[in-house]
Amino acid sequence: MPSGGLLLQSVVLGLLLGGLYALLAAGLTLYFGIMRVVMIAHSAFLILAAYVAWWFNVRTGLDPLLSLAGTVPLFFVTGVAMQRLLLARLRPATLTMMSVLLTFAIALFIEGMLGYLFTGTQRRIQLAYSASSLDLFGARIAVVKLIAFGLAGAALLGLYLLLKHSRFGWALRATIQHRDAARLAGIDTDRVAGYGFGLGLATAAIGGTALALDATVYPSLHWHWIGPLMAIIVVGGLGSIPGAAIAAMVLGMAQSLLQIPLGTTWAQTVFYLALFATLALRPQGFFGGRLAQRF
Amino acid sequence: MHATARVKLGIAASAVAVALAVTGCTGDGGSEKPASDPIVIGISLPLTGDFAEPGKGVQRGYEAWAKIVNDQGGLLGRKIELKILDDQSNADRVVADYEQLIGRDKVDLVFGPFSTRLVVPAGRVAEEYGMLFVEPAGAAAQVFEQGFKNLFYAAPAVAGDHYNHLAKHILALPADRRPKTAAYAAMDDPFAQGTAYGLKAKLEAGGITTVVNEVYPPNTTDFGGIAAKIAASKADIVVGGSQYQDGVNLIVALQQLNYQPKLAAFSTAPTNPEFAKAIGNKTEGILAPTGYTNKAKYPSNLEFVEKYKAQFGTEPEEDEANAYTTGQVVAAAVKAVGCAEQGECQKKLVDWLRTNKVETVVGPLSWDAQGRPQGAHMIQQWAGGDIQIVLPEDVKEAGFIYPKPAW
Amino acid sequence: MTAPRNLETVELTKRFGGVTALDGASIAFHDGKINAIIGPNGSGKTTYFNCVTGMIRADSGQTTYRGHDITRRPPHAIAAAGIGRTFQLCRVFPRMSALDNVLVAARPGGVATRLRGARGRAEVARAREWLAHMGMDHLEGVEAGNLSWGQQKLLELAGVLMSEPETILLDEPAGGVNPALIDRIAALVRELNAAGKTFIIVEHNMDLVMNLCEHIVVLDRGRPIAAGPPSVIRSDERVLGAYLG
Amino acid sequence: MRSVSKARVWLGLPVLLAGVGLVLSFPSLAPNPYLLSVGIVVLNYAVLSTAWNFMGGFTGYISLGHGALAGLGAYGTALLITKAGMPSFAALFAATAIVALLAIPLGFAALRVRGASFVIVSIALVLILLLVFQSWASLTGGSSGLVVPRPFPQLLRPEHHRVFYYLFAGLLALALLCWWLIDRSRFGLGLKAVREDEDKAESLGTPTFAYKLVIFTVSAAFTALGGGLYALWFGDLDPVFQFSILSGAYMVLMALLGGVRNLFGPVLGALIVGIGLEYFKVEYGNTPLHLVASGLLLAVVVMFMPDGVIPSVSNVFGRFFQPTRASIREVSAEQLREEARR
Repeated sequence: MPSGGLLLQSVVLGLLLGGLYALLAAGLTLYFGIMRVVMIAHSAFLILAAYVAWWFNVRTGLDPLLSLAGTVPLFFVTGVAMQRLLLARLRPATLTMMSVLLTFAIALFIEGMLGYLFTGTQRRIQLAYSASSLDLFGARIAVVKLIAFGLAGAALLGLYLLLKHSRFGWALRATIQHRDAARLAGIDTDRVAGYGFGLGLATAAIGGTALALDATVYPSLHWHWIGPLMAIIVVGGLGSIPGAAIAAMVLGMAQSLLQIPLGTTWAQTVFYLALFATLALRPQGFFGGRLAQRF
Repeated sequence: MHATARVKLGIAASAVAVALAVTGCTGDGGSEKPASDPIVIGISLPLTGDFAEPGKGVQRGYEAWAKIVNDQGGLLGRKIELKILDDQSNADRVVADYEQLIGRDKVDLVFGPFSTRLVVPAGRVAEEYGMLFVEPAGAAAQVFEQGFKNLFYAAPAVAGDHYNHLAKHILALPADRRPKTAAYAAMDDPFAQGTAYGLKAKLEAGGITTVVNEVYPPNTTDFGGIAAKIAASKADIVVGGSQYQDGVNLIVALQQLNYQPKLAAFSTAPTNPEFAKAIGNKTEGILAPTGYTNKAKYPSNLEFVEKYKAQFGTEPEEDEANAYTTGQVVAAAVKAVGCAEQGECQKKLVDWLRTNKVETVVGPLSWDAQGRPQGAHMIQQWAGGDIQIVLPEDVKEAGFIYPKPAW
Repeated sequence: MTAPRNLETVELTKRFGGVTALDGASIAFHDGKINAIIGPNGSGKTTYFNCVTGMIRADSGQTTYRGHDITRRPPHAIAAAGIGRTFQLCRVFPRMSALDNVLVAARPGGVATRLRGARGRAEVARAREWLAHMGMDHLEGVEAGNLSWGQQKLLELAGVLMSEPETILLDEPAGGVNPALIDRIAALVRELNAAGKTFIIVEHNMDLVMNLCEHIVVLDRGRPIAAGPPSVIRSDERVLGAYLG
Repeated sequence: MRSVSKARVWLGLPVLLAGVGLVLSFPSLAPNPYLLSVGIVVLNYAVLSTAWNFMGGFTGYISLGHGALAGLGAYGTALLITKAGMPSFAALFAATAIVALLAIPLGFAALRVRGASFVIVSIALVLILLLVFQSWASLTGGSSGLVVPRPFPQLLRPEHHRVFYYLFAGLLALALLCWWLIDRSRFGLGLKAVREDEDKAESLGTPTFAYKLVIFTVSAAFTALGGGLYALWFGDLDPVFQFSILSGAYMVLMALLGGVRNLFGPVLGALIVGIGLEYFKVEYGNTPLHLVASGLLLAVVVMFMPDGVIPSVSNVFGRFFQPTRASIREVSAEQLREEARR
């Protein structure tokens, strides 16, 4: 039986990790909702943002969080451009499959370019507060992890408010619910889809910066993120943002707690087991709506 | 419909053209060479990919060796020519590379690549072509369990023996000072894990209880969970079977949890020049094994360090030294046997190395029947912002600090 | 009304999110008739087709075909039971030849037949017959995607007929088709009906419906509001109300 | 129609024979064992991408995880030899059978719903198997990898290559034959209907789920055979390379590039990509630019020629030789027959 201290520590770590997962999965499921696109390059952009944060820190010596001012708008524009110039041009009949390949190609391209520019060496930001931590009822919370969590939480909250309480959010949700009906209601769905894509990519920028604070990055790291993220969005129900957030917290916590008896590696399999179980038992996901049924 | 047939015809035609081009450009591979030709040495190294950094170090070591030998007139009166290919840290590639070097380019000798994972497949190619295979980097146990007859490891000790001096020292402590519990975290990599488990076996035999034993895959970046377990166990000593970045991450994660062991030993990472900066200079008391110090007084090492500095502007590290050692070992055999080409000669080189001792920059080396060197590594410790040799007693530069101060 | 029951649904309900597409639709059709389902846009006609053919799973309710429960059976099993259908916007296999489009629908036998060559003599002969019936025998080698809209409609119908259904569901057969072709399709339906096939047609073209069909069901907001022969429907006030909103 | 296929056979047969002759004589033409080993690698690619094309070509379901199935075949073969003591080739077939069986529950989870889930499962498969094979060190050797005993220990390396070259060529022939048989069967017609319009196919009575499951199993079996044979030839297995998304992606790239609807499309793709990779390595060896190049090539194929090189080229040829083809809608049966005779 693990000690109470270790248990508490794991719960704290799971919570912190789940927050980051939630933000990133929200972006991934957003693309799917809008366009039925499985955006394999999401995590590659995540790593790209992390690299930008690292590089910014190395070059300027300033806090990597400041790089957000550049990456968020940049990624937003990139997302809009990607949707309008590439994905929207694929044949609708084969969109799902071909978009997977196209975004996969983009992921390869980013990975290759990062490797070319920065080599395959693992990189880590060195901050004055890297090893600092706070005490919470005996559990230690690393300051960097707390900042990352706060960033993810704030971004997620912002996304939620935007979707629920803005006119754009209304249009976006209508587009996700029923594209044709949304068009009939006078929504320019192509435009909305483009902005939605940009929004998704902006979450990757924030997530990547948060990630860079306390983790090591290397070009091929994105493969280790895309798997859990895809599992999360399927478990949460493809296209459902609240579903993705809940699934992310549940699975992130499960991973952290399972590390105690199983070790890090086996604990990671929880994502994939949840994925297979979901598809075999409840293909529409556990929190999702009708969208997932036919995909 | 006939368009399809035409296309197929076109495809077949281009396939023929490609095949002819591929076969045609390599018509003459096997002609005999006159004795004054250079000795061509084929090497495949990971210049890109996971092992790119150490791979480049090995490359510098080989180049330094070739330059030094050539400046002194070459080997057997023949110049040394290195033919280095990049295997992208990929086992498929490394095999194709040695295949190409031996089968197509007909190199005279081969040197080994970097990392245990690449040494085994590469060693098999050399073995099946009957080539002598001296390698600078395959220290893990299984390298020597493949039944290779032509393989020699050009370094003082295999992975499991790296910590021998440390184990002896710990177990010799008086019972009241001796640590009671130990935590181990090792990368799932034959070399890194080999070092940690070598120490683990010896400490367990000496009565020190293992309270945490974690293995993580090479691509792990989040060490929070592992660190939490180690910190919760309050183990007296922590041993990390690490490469570079994972060691840094694990130490930072442990420090985030404010875990203060009496002894902390990590392989590879602490000897890296960037290490102190990477963990924010909180290095106090960290231990690491090393097979090489550029301050060693062996005659060939003095020459190596001086000429290396002249060539590259920095002091050589362990990877460079191991590569240089590989060159020295092969050169000794070539000089003694008097030949360097494919065929019968290779067998003679192997036989000579099997029964002789070679003086190198890491000291005198000799091998058992499987190619294992018969030595142990020195132990270094960080103290006051500097890393110095503390074990064994006869070569130490500073005293061993135990228990270690807080980091 | 003495003909045996053909397709029948009891309290069929389907919701999409907050929208109720079918609201407890209980409808019965009878063998050997040409039936129609009409109703304003969004009244649930196509959803009804999708539910009874198994393409969409209804939330509740029951579907029977000639007395057998088919509610939860997969679409291919429903097809095998004898119900063929066309789609609202005509759907063909665009990158397969016209002949292959028809051959796909050949009733598969056991495992051995499935592994045999697709172009068995008997099947090809039958497929050509149906193509010829549509006046398309000269186009059998053309990829379906290259055919004109009307030709695609006919091809889709030929495919459905190849599968030897007893009951045929047509979703807007006259949609986007020129008048000459509408007449042809109507003649075809009458001819097949005379040969014993039952039809259920969703259609907006009221002239066609009133001329062709013997029994008409009017859907509004997911439930039937009227049923009967054209003469009755034409004068039903509820129907008029539904259309005028 | 009949005369058309006859004409195709008459034109195609000599080309086919020439191709077969070339493949068979390559070992005698290759001047050194290295080139022979390159030939084996290309043949292996051809086998794997043809195996992938059972699923991808017929049904249009794109799997990025076939690398994992090949890895399973490889590890299965190796483990059955080392742990169960089976003879090499018996182990190969047993491993293939095991992978085929395993494909059934996998396909069940992945194919119940449409495309997107299938892709996600296929990627997840690679990642989870990588974790398992890295972590379960007591069985698989973990990151240290696994050494596969040589099936012909008495052979020297060049002869060893020669034997395996013909084994791979035989396997490729078998895979192509199967693909061709399915292509012309009613089963194949049903699968193609799934690719074109799954709902429509099902409404016409095609049991699409069962069909997809069967072809996925067949595809998995051939992939496992390819992977297992590679393990016997290569001798060293490392989970990072056996369970790599990249290897699966290369299969997709090769098949797509050559043309997924053509029997020889994947083979052509393997030839181009295999030789291209080799060339790229020689020219730009010490950079990760091969990833960039693969990514760009994949993107270009997806955006501009999703049907691959063969249809694109034949379109150009078609336009060149028959400028009237654009008006095909009104071509009569006589004209079609006329064309075929030409």
